[in-house]
Amino acid sequence: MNFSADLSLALPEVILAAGALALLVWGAFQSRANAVFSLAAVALLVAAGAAAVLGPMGRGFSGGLIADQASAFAKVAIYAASAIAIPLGQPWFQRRGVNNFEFPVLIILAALGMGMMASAGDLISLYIGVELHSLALYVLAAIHRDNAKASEAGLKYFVLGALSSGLLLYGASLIYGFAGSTHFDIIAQSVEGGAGVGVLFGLVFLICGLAFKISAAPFHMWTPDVYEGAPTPVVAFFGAAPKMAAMVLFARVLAEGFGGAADQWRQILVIIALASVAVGAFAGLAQSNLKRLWAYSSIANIGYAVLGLASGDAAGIQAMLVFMVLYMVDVTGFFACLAALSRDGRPMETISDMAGLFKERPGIALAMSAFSLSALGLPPFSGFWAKFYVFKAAIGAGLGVAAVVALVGSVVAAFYYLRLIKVMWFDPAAGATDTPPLEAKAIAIALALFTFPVVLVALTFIDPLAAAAAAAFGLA
Amino acid sequence: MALQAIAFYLLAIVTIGSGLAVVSVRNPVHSVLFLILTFFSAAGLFLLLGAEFLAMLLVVVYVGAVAVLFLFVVMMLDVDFGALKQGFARYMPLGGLVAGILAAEMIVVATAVATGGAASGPREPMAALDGLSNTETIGRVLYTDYVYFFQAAGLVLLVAMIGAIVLTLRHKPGVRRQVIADQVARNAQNGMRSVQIKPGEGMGE
Amino acid sequence: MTGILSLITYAPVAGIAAILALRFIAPAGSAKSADLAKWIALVTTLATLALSLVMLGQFDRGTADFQFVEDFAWFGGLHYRMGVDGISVLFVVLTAFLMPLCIAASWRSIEHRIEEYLIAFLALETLVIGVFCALDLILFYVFFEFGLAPMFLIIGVWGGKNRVYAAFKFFLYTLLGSVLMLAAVLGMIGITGTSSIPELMTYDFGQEIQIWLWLAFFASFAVKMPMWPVHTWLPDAHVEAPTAGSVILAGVLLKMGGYGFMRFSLPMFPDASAYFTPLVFALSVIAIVYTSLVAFRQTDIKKLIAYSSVAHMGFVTLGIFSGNAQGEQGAIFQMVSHGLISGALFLCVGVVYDRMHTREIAFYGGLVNRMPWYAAIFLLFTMGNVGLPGTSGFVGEILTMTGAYQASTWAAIVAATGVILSAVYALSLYRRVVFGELTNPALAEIKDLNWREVAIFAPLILGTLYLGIYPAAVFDITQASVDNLVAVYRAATGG
Amino acid sequence: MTIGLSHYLAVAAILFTIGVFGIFVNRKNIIVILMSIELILLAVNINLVAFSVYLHDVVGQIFAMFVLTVAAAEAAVGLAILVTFFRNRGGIAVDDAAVMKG
Amino acid sequence: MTPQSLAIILVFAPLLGALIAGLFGRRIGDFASQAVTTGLLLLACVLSWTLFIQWTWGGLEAFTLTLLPFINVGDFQSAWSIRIDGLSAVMLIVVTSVSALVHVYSWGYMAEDDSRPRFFAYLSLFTFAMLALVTAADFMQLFFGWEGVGLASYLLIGFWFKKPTANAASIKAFVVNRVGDFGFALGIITVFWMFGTIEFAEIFPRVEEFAAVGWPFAGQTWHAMDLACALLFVGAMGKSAQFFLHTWLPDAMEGPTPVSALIHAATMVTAGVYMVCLLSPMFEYAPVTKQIVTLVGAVTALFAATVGLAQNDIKRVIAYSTCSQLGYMFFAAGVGAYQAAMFHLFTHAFFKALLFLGAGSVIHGMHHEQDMRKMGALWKLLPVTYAVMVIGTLAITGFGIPDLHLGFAGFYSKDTIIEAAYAAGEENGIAYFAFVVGILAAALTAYYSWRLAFMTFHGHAKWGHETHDDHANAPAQHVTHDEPLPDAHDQGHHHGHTPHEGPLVMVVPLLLLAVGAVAAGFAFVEHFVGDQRAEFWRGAIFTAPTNHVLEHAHHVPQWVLYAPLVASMLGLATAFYIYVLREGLGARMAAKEGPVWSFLYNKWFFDELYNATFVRAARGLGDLFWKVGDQKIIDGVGPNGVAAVSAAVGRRTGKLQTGFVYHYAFVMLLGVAGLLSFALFAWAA
Repeated sequence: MNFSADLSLALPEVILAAGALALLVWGAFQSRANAVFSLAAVALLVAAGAAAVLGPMGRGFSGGLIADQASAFAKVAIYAASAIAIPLGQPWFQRRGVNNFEFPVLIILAALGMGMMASAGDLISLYIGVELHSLALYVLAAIHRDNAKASEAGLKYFVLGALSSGLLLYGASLIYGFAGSTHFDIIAQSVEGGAGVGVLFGLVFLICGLAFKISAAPFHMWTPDVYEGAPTPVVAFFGAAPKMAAMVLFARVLAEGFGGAADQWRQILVIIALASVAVGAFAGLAQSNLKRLWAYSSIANIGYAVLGLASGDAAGIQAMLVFMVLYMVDVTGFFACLAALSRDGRPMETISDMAGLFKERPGIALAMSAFSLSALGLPPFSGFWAKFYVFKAAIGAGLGVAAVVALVGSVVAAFYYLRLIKVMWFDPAAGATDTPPLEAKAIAIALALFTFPVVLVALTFIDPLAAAAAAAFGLA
Repeated sequence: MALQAIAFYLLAIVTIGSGLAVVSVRNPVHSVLFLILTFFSAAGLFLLLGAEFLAMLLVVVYVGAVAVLFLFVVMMLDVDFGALKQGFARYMPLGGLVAGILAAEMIVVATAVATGGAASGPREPMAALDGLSNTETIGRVLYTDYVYFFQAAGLVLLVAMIGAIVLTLRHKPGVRRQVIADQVARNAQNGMRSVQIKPGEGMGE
Repeated sequence: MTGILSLITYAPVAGIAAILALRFIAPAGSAKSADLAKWIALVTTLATLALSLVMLGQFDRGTADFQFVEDFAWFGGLHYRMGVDGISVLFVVLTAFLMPLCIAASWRSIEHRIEEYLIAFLALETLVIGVFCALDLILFYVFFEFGLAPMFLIIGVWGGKNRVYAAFKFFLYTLLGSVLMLAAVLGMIGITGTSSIPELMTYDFGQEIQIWLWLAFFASFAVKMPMWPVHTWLPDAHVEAPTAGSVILAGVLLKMGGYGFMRFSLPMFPDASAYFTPLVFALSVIAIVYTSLVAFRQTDIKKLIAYSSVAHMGFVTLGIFSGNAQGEQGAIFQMVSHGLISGALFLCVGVVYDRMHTREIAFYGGLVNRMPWYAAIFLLFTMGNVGLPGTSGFVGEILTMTGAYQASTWAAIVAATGVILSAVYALSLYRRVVFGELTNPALAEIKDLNWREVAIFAPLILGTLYLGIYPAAVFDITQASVDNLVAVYRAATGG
Repeated sequence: MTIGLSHYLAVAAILFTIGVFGIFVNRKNIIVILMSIELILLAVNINLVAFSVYLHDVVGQIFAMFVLTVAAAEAAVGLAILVTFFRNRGGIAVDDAAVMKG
Repeated sequence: MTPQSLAIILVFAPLLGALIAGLFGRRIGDFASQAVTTGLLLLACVLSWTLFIQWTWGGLEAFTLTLLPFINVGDFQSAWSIRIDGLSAVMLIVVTSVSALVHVYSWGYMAEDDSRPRFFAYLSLFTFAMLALVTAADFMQLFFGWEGVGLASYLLIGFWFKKPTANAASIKAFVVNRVGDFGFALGIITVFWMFGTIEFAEIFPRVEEFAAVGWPFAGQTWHAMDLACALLFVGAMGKSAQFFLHTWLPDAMEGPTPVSALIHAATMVTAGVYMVCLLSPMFEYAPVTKQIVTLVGAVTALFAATVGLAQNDIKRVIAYSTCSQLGYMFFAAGVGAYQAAMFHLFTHAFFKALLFLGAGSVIHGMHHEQDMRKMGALWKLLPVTYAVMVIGTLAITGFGIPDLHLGFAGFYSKDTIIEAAYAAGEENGIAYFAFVVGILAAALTAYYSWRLAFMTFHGHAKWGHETHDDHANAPAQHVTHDEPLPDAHDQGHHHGHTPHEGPLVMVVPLLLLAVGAVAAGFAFVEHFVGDQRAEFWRGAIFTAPTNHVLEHAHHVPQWVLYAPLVASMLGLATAFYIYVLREGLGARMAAKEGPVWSFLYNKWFFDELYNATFVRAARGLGDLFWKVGDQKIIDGVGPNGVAAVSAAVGRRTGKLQTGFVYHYAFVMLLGVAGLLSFALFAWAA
């Protein structure tokens, strides 16, 4: 393969990289981000998404970049989530007097890194992708720099993120050393006839590092603090796109690199999944801050996604992909709701802030209820279908007991979602809220409509695409 | 071979010892200095392995840039070191135990190489490739097969740059800065204003 | 007539849309909007009832096959598949029958958020009817579970003092049961590759796996029924729910459990059903005796009736798992009849609650002096609850006991004590509320039923008596399907 | 006694552990934590280079190079965040960074 | 008109009346309601007699009309139908005659009540249910009627709903009957699974198949027919107030007196006897159950008679007498003399209704005073009542001359029963016991019946002045109840009024019933139990080929024939001595409160026993299950417990989230170390 062919595979990345640089220059001169700037950033992401779908498929850069159904699927989802984050965040910061044109640029660079993760076919591109998006996220977490909580969030995220990178790297180095290569396909060959202890040891480190990125227990500790401290639109972004990227990467590493050791890593994943579900379900019970609450919710939900992955077959990966897409909608939507709400200029972040919201803001309250019910897994909201896929795959793969445990966990978690709904619907109003900004409200309601009823139609399209994407990983 | 062994042990001990010092000395400035020492001795280990380019890189990048940056920040933040004394002890036993287990496990695996199994590669350290130097070899591979990563790494640095700026750059209100856009946008219409001043009123705003 | 089931199911959604559209005519929450919304809801539910009666008229009684089947491929191998047979068709009609009464019963008693209330009820109607029509496991599950949401809101928003506890208990209890069912459903799809209920009804699961699947389904349906000892959510839910909520809860929602047993447990896991019959029988007869005694000691009218519901559901499970025609028919009949009678009893409570805003038995007494019509109607339904022949309550009880007798005489004996105990608690309730001197001065001016209330009760009275005297009307409809069910079950278990 | 691959790996493992240990036993100063992270990355680099040499495969060294690059970037970002934190809190004690918990 | 249409009209006429009076009573007024119900009932009565005459002398064939399917599930086939045969024809005239007379009587008796339409509706409803019961062709309709009369009884006992005692009594009646139904229902179900059908016409021919078959029930194997019959008999015990399940009947006297006459004397309580006779084909093959029936009947006859000795409430005395007479009927059936049982049922209906209505007349005359201790010397003021009461008393004591074959109605039927018992007693100890009890109870019956008559009509007038002091401290004072006076015009002052005879509508039924009490035995003895019995019953009552009890009963020794007469004369003499010759002796005996008297006065302490066991147990268990079972254990361990534990775990987990980075790192490290160790141990092996 020649260089230009390789480059055409990397078209989305090229678009984003070039675009980010261009925006940077534009921003430096303009110094004040406005709607056009944001729009341009969104357009860039849309273009990259189109390139991912329409561009050629194959492997380039000596296996470091893979463009296939899976990467296209993941990239579209990632870019879409990133694209939503820009109009959600830019005005939000503007209203708080933080006027960084760097916000869209960082989002785009993060999206670029996530795209690389989704396309990674090599431990090095894996690492660089992870670092590219992580560094952007560290900065984004702390971007509200005059806010003490935000900088604490950024610091915690950074310290622990760096530690996890270290774990991941150490694992990568072991794998490289014991399998003899950084390419997934070569690693796969060496694992074929049963992996040695060294490789598996490396794999465990690698799994630990990636588990941190998806905030699976016991590597979840950063999540509640960062979610609470980081600016709400950034959390909307945090909760969605990076998790998708990390999950796809996870799937690719395990499926393409360690397909031969599936029996081994499945056990680890089941442990991680159940631990996540348990932590997410129980710890969420004691929360009063909605962002923290939703952080625990995301931990639990990631547990389900990991359970899908743990199935270790194409159905499991498909389930994971569908789950992640639907979950991204939920989490983005929910934080969009939070971004839309304030009372006397102060953000509304605790459960008690939401008292009587249904009377005050029926639209947003309905949207939040929809997201809560969806996260709870009540049919026919999207969250149910997500769980449906995951548990079907898990049970199909013989993980019945784990599935039942996880399902029971979802009942425990149901309590806190219900508590939120209860507060919004049953309790008397706590006072007038400010008029919600249009963009956040529009995003929230549009996404709420997706969770139900649009999802019932949308799934007919997502299902085959996810199936094709899963097939690309080459597992049975 | 003996010389090599002596050199290895010397460097290894210094690396580990100074590494330990980094995390245990009380004064952060000393920590930074020990960090530099660690890097130097690690570079020595790289040289011992024949990876001279990486060794140089370590010294140049780390000692020259990163460690200095640390030192700079430590100095700049003007931390009251006296206040940062307590702590450390309570989690030592359990933490040490877990860390010990971890280290033991990792070493066990490292020695798994000796039992053959996984690392099927040659036992001998690599000689110069096809008569090329270590640096040349790296250069050939880096700019061809790994150009994609190379560019991506550049983006990582870009992000770090943007991040550092966006987080720390302050526009002091009292300081006038050059605003290029304003200068470019300046034209005759808004550049000057003609005012009719009536007698006795002055330039009332 | 293909499509009529979807039409019936989603007809209430049209009502929801209409109520939402009211916003353009009158501001939400205004008296005008509320009035219009009530009429819309009433007309919608009546139209649904009319449609369901048309469907019943077209229903072919001679076959055990599913009728009015609709089938569209959906995603992930799922199908949108609807259809009814003799077992489910009556529940559709029962739901459609009770809904207009619920709307009418709420006409004056709900004072705030009326539009939302009506929307919740219409949504509930769609979901409940959907449960009985669904012929795809997942579709069934969707309807089954989604129904929790409107009921949660109905209890939680329009309920009594302790509504939050009750709503949560209701939701979480049932959710816990049904997630286990979900696991089983997914397992079945995994094993068979299909989610079609008719196909699964003929699929032969292995004995070992049947046990697990049966248990999982049992967890869900037992909570829903509810069976002892997972019944404690029901009294709380009933006490707190508004009148119409109780009506629909007792009248229809509980029936989903019994329906589920007949639709899933028996035909799909016959071996496991036979294996677990002693367990079910034991729980059923415990429920009958235990909850009857508990009911006897209640001080809250609604709680008493709620506990009596648990006892009556004990007869249903007894009948279902006896695995013979008498038991099954009796169970179906008991469910239909309980839908009418317990619904009516809760309405009776609602009548006095609307007037006095208390459900304490001790508060009342001597109502007959001021409310002779009320007393008469309450008496009729009390007698129905007692299982007096001539009311529909009797037929189900005697048939389920007959059915159970064949499987276990002990079960029939203990169940028969329920015949005594039901008289004890029901009559003592009636005596304490209705008979005696009117001593409480607060009741001195209490008014007898008005025309609206009489009109609500009239269909229930007619239904109770009609089915009590001519139960064959029900058996004619259910016969073919029940015979088929029994035959399949017998063949599978070698009975 | 010849020095083999496992010797280097052992050194890396110990260094790695020291780095990890440094993160969680340190309650004084966040900068030390950042330095611990550098130690971890150094350990990884030793691993990579050693493997690279013994595998006769230069990719390990290239990987190490990227690690170095990224580590530098990471240090920059980390210190930048630390600076913002310091500006908000007026200190960099680890115990300061515990406003959010639960 | 064909007999079929006659039957339809006669069965549904009361229902029509009940519906009209019940639903539109307030609209059409008291008079119209009374007229409609009474008129329709009289029509039914006439039609019943028409049918009965056709049956007895017109050679009418037994037939069954099927009106509508009722329950049709598999083999469980039941239909609404009207079965006319010897048994039902007899019952039809008993029910409609007494009912019609009671309707008429109530015009006068209830004249002061303000909810007469309701009363007449209930009466007619009861009559309909009773007719449905006696014309049932299968067990389901039988059960329908069975429970329907129970409902009507419940309503009528509690007719004065303001009286707490009436409400309690009505519930007690219903619940105790339900205890009987517990057995009855199980019996029906047993029969169904035995025969695969519940229709009499299909069951009876096949009974012999099960004569020697075992049947599993409650973990044991039983003789099939014995089991089925025993269970069914439990139902009969409840409805007919037999020993153990008798407690409701005396309390049922809380209802208006005409109700007692109709339901608790003449018709409903005899339903149990009717059922046993109807099911004679089954009982004939249930030897053990027959023994039980005999024993229970005999014990009840004796027990109720003893309790009757000490009661002061005029209606309660009659109620216990009813109980006792029902005992006679049962042991007659038990020994195989079903015809005799039916015959006694038939005659008893007349004289017991007469006694009740007579008592009602007294009560009415005394302005709703029921305590006999406050009566006396009424014979002059209530001459007609006195006359009919004496006739009734003579009838119930079975007065008659054996050798002449001449006597009051009770003489024929009761003596036949005693003779049958003696005849059966030759081979059967229990039957012999029944025979002895029969004689003994006859003496007691005579005593308490005459005691009633003497206390009420003879001696000194104890009304018109305050007599309460005499017995103010009597232990069971509360047992005597007054009927309430809805119109308060003379409430509390009725002692000052002179007792008076009732209006014509009350007197005429008394006279008609008196005719029955005199002549019913004489007129029908040959048909029921005499030589024409086979022709009369025409298979409606089945007797096994080995059953010759009635044959033998006609050939018993002379002393057996005279024994009842002597016994009743003794009773009469004792009563006369205590209450007329030595007036006041009875009161003094009672005042001593001796143990025997207390035992009898308190009805063998049955109510106390049941209260202490069943009622308290139900309350206690109910509370236990509710407060401990449901609230503490199920909710405490279940939802609330799980919720509390979850919340605690949640808080604990939250506490782990300390906010310190080094803790977070440590947890991560633990995770790594844990997973590595797991990997090492799980995979390296």
